[in-house]
Parts: sequence; C-alpha cells; structure tokens
Amino acid sequence: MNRSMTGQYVQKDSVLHKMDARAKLLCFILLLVVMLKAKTVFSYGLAAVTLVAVCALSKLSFSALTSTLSRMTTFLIVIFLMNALFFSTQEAIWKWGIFTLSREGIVQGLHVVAHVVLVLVLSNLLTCTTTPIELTTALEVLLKPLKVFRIPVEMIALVLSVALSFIPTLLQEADTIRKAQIARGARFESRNLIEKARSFLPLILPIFLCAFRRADELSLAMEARGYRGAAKRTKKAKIPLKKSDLLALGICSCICAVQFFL
Amino acid sequence: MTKMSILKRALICAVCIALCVVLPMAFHSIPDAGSILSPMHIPALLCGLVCGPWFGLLCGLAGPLLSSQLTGMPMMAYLPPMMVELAVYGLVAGLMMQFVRTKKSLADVVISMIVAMLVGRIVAGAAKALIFAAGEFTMAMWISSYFVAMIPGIIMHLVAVPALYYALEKAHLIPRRYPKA
Amino acid sequence: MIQAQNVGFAYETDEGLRRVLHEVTLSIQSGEMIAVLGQNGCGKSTFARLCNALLPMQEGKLTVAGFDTSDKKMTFELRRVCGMVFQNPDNQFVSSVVQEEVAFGPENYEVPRQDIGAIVKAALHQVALDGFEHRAPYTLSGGQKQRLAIAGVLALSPKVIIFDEATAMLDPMCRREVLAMMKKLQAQGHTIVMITHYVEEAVLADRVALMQDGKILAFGTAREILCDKEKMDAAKLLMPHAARVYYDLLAEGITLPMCPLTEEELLEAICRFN
Amino acid sequence: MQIQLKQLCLQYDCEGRKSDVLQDIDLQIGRGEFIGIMGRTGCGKTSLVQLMAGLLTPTSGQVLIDGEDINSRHYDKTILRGKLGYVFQYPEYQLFETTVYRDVAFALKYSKLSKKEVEARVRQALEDMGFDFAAIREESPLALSGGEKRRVAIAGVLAAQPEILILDEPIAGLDPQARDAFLKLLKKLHAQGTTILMISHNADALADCAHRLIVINDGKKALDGTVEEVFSHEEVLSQMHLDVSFASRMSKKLALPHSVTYEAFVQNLKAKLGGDAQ
Repeated sequence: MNRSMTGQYVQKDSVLHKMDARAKLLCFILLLVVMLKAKTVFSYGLAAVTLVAVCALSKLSFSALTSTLSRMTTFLIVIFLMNALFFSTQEAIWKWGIFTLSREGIVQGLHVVAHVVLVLVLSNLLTCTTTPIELTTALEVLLKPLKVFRIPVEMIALVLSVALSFIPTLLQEADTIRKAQIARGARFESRNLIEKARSFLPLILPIFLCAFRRADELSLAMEARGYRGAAKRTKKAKIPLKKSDLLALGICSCICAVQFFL
Repeated sequence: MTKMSILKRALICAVCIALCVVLPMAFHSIPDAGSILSPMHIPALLCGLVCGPWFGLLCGLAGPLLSSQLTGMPMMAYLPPMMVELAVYGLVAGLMMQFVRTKKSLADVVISMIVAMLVGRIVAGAAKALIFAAGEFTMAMWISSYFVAMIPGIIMHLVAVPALYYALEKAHLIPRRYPKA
Repeated sequence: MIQAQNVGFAYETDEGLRRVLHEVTLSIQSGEMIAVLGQNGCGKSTFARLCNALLPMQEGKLTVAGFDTSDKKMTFELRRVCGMVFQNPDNQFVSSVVQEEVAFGPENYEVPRQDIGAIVKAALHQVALDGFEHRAPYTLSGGQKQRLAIAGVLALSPKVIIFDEATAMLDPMCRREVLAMMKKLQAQGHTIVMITHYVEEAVLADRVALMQDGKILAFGTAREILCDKEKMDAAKLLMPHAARVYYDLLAEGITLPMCPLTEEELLEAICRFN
Repeated sequence: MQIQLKQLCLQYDCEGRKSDVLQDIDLQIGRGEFIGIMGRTGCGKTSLVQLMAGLLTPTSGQVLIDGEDINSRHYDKTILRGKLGYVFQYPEYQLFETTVYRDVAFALKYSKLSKKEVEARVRQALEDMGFDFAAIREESPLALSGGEKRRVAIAGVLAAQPEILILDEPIAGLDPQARDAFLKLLKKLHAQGTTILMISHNADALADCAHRLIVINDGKKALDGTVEEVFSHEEVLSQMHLDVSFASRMSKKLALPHSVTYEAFVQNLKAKLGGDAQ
C-alpha cells in the first residue's frame, strides 16, 4: 500500500533529488529528445554518455535504475523480433512464410530496442528522484501558460491533487471488495466471454460506487470549508528557480542542440 | 436533468483518475485480467459520460499518465498512444451525451460509448501510424491490436459501463438523466 | 448562536417527496455543547447540513451566528463562522500533505499567503498535531485524521463547530481522543453541536435535543433527557447503562436516591443507598 | 478441532523492510464455539481472520480447517468457500446487483442447489435479518437506507448457511434496536451449531454473546480465555487501550462478585442492595 503512494521514489541525498521539480521536468523533456534523436554512432555515444553521467549524479543503485527494464526483457525481445521479421525489404537473409529476416530489419529492431532502453532508464531517473506530489505541482506551474487559452489550470491542479490523495484509500477499498466477493464465492474463470465480462461486475460496481460516494462526501466537506471555485483562492507562493537549476537547464539545452548536429 | 455542480464533476473526475491507477492494480491478482480487459478504459468512458467532454478529456490524459508514473504501467513506450485513445474516449463520450437524447438513459449511454470507442480507436490508430510509430504501423496491426485482441475487453466495457451508469443513478450518486414525471 | 424556527425539509425520491424534518424549533446558546441525538435516518444530519447551507432551506427560518441560512449572498461568510467535521475521516481531505490540508480553508477565503503559515501552525498546535506538517493524511490513525479535520476547520476560527457523527467510524480509544478535543474546544469558547446516535457521547453535552422521525421529541439538559425512560423509549434508544440500572432496580422494588447519568454517579447513588 | 492455527506468521514487505503483522499465533477453535476477538485498530485482528478465511497467505505456519491445510496446493478452496462465511466491515459497500433477491442469491450462484432451494434459502436469510421477503425482493439494494443495506449484505452471507461465520465489526454504527436484533440472531445461529468469530470494539456486546475472548496486541495473541477470565485482567487491557464491559467494570468497583453481562450484574447488585436493606 505504502509503496504505491510514493511511486518508485527512492530516498537519497543527491543533486538530482534536491533539484527543483520544474527544472527537472524541463531537463527531462530535453534529454528525452536527446535519447530519441540518436541515430548514428556519435549520437548514440552522446546519449549514452549523458545518461551515464546523470545516473552517476543520482546516486541511485543499478537495480533501482533498471527495475522496470528487468521486468521487460520478454517485451524487448518481442519488439526486436517484430521489427526484425516484419521489415519489408528485397534483400532477405532468410525467409519463411510471412517472416522475412533482413539486415535492415535487424538494424531497425536494434534501434527500437536501444531507444526503449534509453527512454526507460531516463524516465526511471525522473520517477526515482521525484515524488508524485512534487511532479504534479511542477506540472501545474509548467501548465500555467495555458491559461492564455482559457484553460482552467487551477481546476486541473485541484483534480490531480485530489486524485493523488484518493489513491491509497481506494486501493485499500478495492482490495477489501475483491476479498469480500471472493469470500462470497465470486469466480472469474468462465470460458464464455459474456459470462466472464459479467463476472467482473461484482468487483467493478462496488469499487465505483465507493469512489463516487467519496467524491460526493468530499464535495460537501470542501463546500463547508468555503470552497467556491479554484480561481478565487490565495495564490500559490512563487519560488524562483535556483542558480544550479538554471545551470542544469543550460547544460541540457546545449546537449540537446549538439544532438541535432550529430 | 438537474446538472451537477462543477465542483462535484471535478471531484468525480478526480476519483476516476484515481481509479485509472487503482483498477489495474486491483485486477493484477486475477490471472490475465489486467492485460486483456484494459480496466483503465472504464473510468475514462464513465467520466466523459457523467462529467462532460472536458473532464472526460482530462481523465483520459491524466489517468494513464499518473498510473505510469506511480506503477510503471503502462510503460512509457505505450503511454502517448494510450493517452490519446483514452482522452478521445472521454471527450467523445461527453460530447455524444450532450446530443443523443433517446428518452432512455441507458440507450444514450450505449450509443455514446460505442461511438466514443470507435472514434478513440481510429484516432489512436491514426496517431500511431502518423506520429508515434510512423511507417511501422499497418492497417492489419491496427485491426489486430485495437479490435481482435481487445474483444474480451470490449465486451466487458459494453457490459460494465451501462451497468455502472444504472447503479449510480439508482444509488442517487448522479442525478437522473430523465427524472420520473 | 443557532436559532431554528419551524424548519422543515423533504428530499425528492423516485416515489415522491420524503419528509425528513418536521417543524424543528431549537435555540442553542453561545458556548454551549449540544448533542442532537436520534436513530439513523431521523433527520439529524439533514439539520446539520442546513446549518451550514449545504442544503437549501425549504421551510421555516434558521439563523446561525446571526446569518440567515436562506440568504444565498451570505453563505460564504456563514461557512467561515460555522465549521463542520464529517463522519468519514478519509473523505474530507483534499491534499496529500497535512499543512496544505489545513491551509485549504484559509486559501478559500483569500487570506494573504504570508499569514497562512502561522494560522496552520496554530491550528495544528490546538489539536496537538505539532510536527505533522509534512506527513500524508492517509498515514495517520483514525483519531489523528479527525483531529486534522478539526484543525482544518479551526484554521477559519469559527464560532460554531458541528460534528456530524464524527466519531462513528473510530475505535473507542480514538473516540475518546476526539471527544476530549470537543470538550477542550468548548472550554475555549466555541459552540459545539454534536450529531450522534451514541447515548454515551450525549452524556457529555450540556443539553440534548432528542429527535425521532424528523421531529424534536424533547430538548433539555442531558440529565432531563437521557434519564427519562419514556422519552428515550419513544426515540427507540437505550438509556446510558447507569440510568438503566436505576430503572431495573426500581422494577425490583429498590429505589436508589437519584437517577444516575454516569458510572461515577451510580457508584455514589449506591453508596448513599447503603 | 475445527480450526487450528499453527505457528502462524504474516509479514508485509514495506519499502524493502519487512514488518510483522502477526507473529507465532497458535490457536485451536472447536466446533460450535462463539469467539470474540478484540484489539486496537491495526493490531492484526483483521489479518488473522482473513488468514483463517484463506484470503491471505501466511508467510509461515499453517491454517488447518477440519484438519486440512487450506494453503496446501492440493486443497480445493471452493470447499472452504462453502463452509465459511465472512461478513466484512461495512458489508453494505459490496452490494451491486439490480435486486435484493439477486444480490443475496449471489453466494449460491455456483452451488448446485435447485431454483426452489435457492429461493428458500434467500427467503430464510432475509427473514432472519428482519425483512418482509415479498416486499423487499425486487427492491434495488442500492436505494435502501444504510441500516437496511447492511442487513441485506449480511443476509447475502447467511444464505450460504456457512458452518463457520466470521464477522468483522458487524454492529459498528447500527442503531440500538438493530444491534440487539442482530445479536439475538447470532445467538440463534450459534445455538443451531454455527461456529462464530466476531471482531468487535464493543465490550458489552462481546460479553453478551461470546463465550471465549481472544485479545490481539501488536500482532501477538495477548490473552485467550473465557470472557470472565479475560475481563478480569482489566489493567492489562487498559494498557492496550481496550475497554471491559460496563458490568465487569462496575462489579469490580462495587466489590461485587465478578460478572461480565449486564443482566448478571443487575442480579448481583439487587442481591447486595436487597440484602442490605433487610
């Protein structure tokens, strides 16, 4: 239960952990471009060196960084084979039915797998060093410019914050409901598709009813405390970015720019 | 139909987003339920039907995003097309509910959700073919991954969402679409 | 502090209107602790919600701290002076951080940012949750959650605090924690209204309003109401244990010198009998 | 022995650290016992009964029901489901069917009973819970009042006529009348031979119904014995922030013979006062 609320966050005392979440999110997007732009040997080199450097800065263990990766070995193999075997080309090395193995296909497969691995490690870096609350707050600040298009950013921030705070209780409730229905003899293994679909109703319906009941009660509690719209509230305090955050942003932009020329 | 306050719709949207994270985890312990049945589609559709297109859109975008961030599922690689698909579900379901008025709330729900599910799949397929996996994504892949592989899931969504709408009306958690005279 | 004149309310259901309040007339003084006691579904929660203008007024007149609850323009101001704590501690939190949770009320009233820190600190201190500022509400115990909810209300410095079955989902230990908090708040000058169906809790109140089927059956001191067998039977409630002992002994021909309300009084009564 | 727990341990994995929920629980429960379980919130009592119901898997140790290890790979859990009924806390939140009848009959869905037998059982369960069968059967369970929902949900467990009935805080939040009626029904089921385990904070209700009390504290079995024995350790219980029943407390203060039920206490008091008066 606890684990889910902190997500994959791992507590450590590193530069990356201390970095402002807004700057971190922007850097993440810049580096994401760096990873996805890798096509040649040099550009792969740059992407890999950058990634290794950031990993070292994070002080995270190797297992934490590759945690999602290890669960996905089969997925990676499937992706590789899909690309390698279905790449249509004239120069086939080996052919069997609809399967065509070619040099280009293998290269293509390797590209895709490499990109997935790079992006996964990078996103692990973000989620392991930033709590979900920090991330949502950062997202809210970064979405601010959207106000120009009359998008109610405060409302979105409120919705996200409430959603986060409801996850632990709903998770517990879902678990209880699942157990309760199993104790009442619910089964989920029917072969008939419609029967199988129906067999999930005892699970889904109560979970939704509980969730909607919670929303209903919370709306009363919020109104009772004087809520009258997300816009009419004390504004959030403005915290300026630190020098180190700006420096990090600068470095990431440079790497990103270099990648476009490689 | 008495409309729900914006606060209430916002909070329902919030719990639907939370359910996008919770449902796949709750289904996790039941063999092959999580992957085949795509439980995350249900809150996105329902949010659109109940709270309107804009909240539906928000739920479809934020649900998978939050889930990916908290649980690592769906994986980053699948995230963008999934967000597009669910966001279109929520948006179209909400829009359809504003136009379809057959005098029977369940008929409205079923029509709206079928249209939403179709449009969502078309848009997600197009997005995949044109942006996310340009060149690698074919018509055959679209049909197999969005329809054939999803048959159990589609059936469950078609059963669950109207049943949910009916139960929520009965429990007075959402206002009746067509109040009894 | 609270004046109700012939307040009535009916909900719309599939089978037509269902009346839950009938001509409720009640007057609550400033600084009092009042228990509104009755079975589930007797209309006591509806009354609480009317006090906070969470439901629209239908019949009669209800003023809370000088504000007419039917005056839509004053609803916002009314809710600042009349706080409310709800039954389910999990369903009243907006934020995943304790200090933001307490700040939610003041932020709604556009209290300047620089003042909010001090308000949050003071409110958390009042409910003895100092040092919990950065915790997540869901990691707290049931009693702590309800105290946090009280802190969220106190941050608006209300005159009246309504507890709508605020102890119903807690274990006995946490319940005592919250009840002690209510007593402390009353001592600090707040008017406390507790909505409950637990007779043992109503014993703590200065006065008790006994409700049944949407009507006020009786309104008087805790002793007048809770030790009155006829009234309690009419409300389909059991008297406190001590009072039940008095009546059961009476039926056996033993008359204690007084009808006790608490266990201490029962001990005293038995001592005096000897 | 109907239920046997041997060296039962349960651990949760919490951010890499192991935390003990239950430690070395040994317990023997005979057929037809009525057992009360007490403990503070979070002490592990709910986990304990969920282990008995096969809803959690122990980290180590065994749960034997009628001599069979329910966590063994060869054990068919459907046998356990038919034997054991479990009323969760706030069971009203599990209702989902369109009518009360279908919801109560859900527990019998996979039983091989005929339609008639199912109907008879559903009728029996609903009438036991104080409903008029004909009036309630086609109602939507979601549109009922809170107390009625609770009763329908409990009927949904009773309809399976379990040999062992586990109840987690079944009376929390009920009105005095509904509570008394429910406790009476439990006594009736017990008299018919059902083994009952009830978790409750309500010491008076436990004193009224249960014959044996088990107190769980910090994941360990702290006390186990008849209600009289357990309530005689008032200091130990108050250290665990647990109450004893009104009768037990008062009879100690008045130096009366120790009694745990209200009726016995009034009798003792009457004898004392009546004797003094003469």
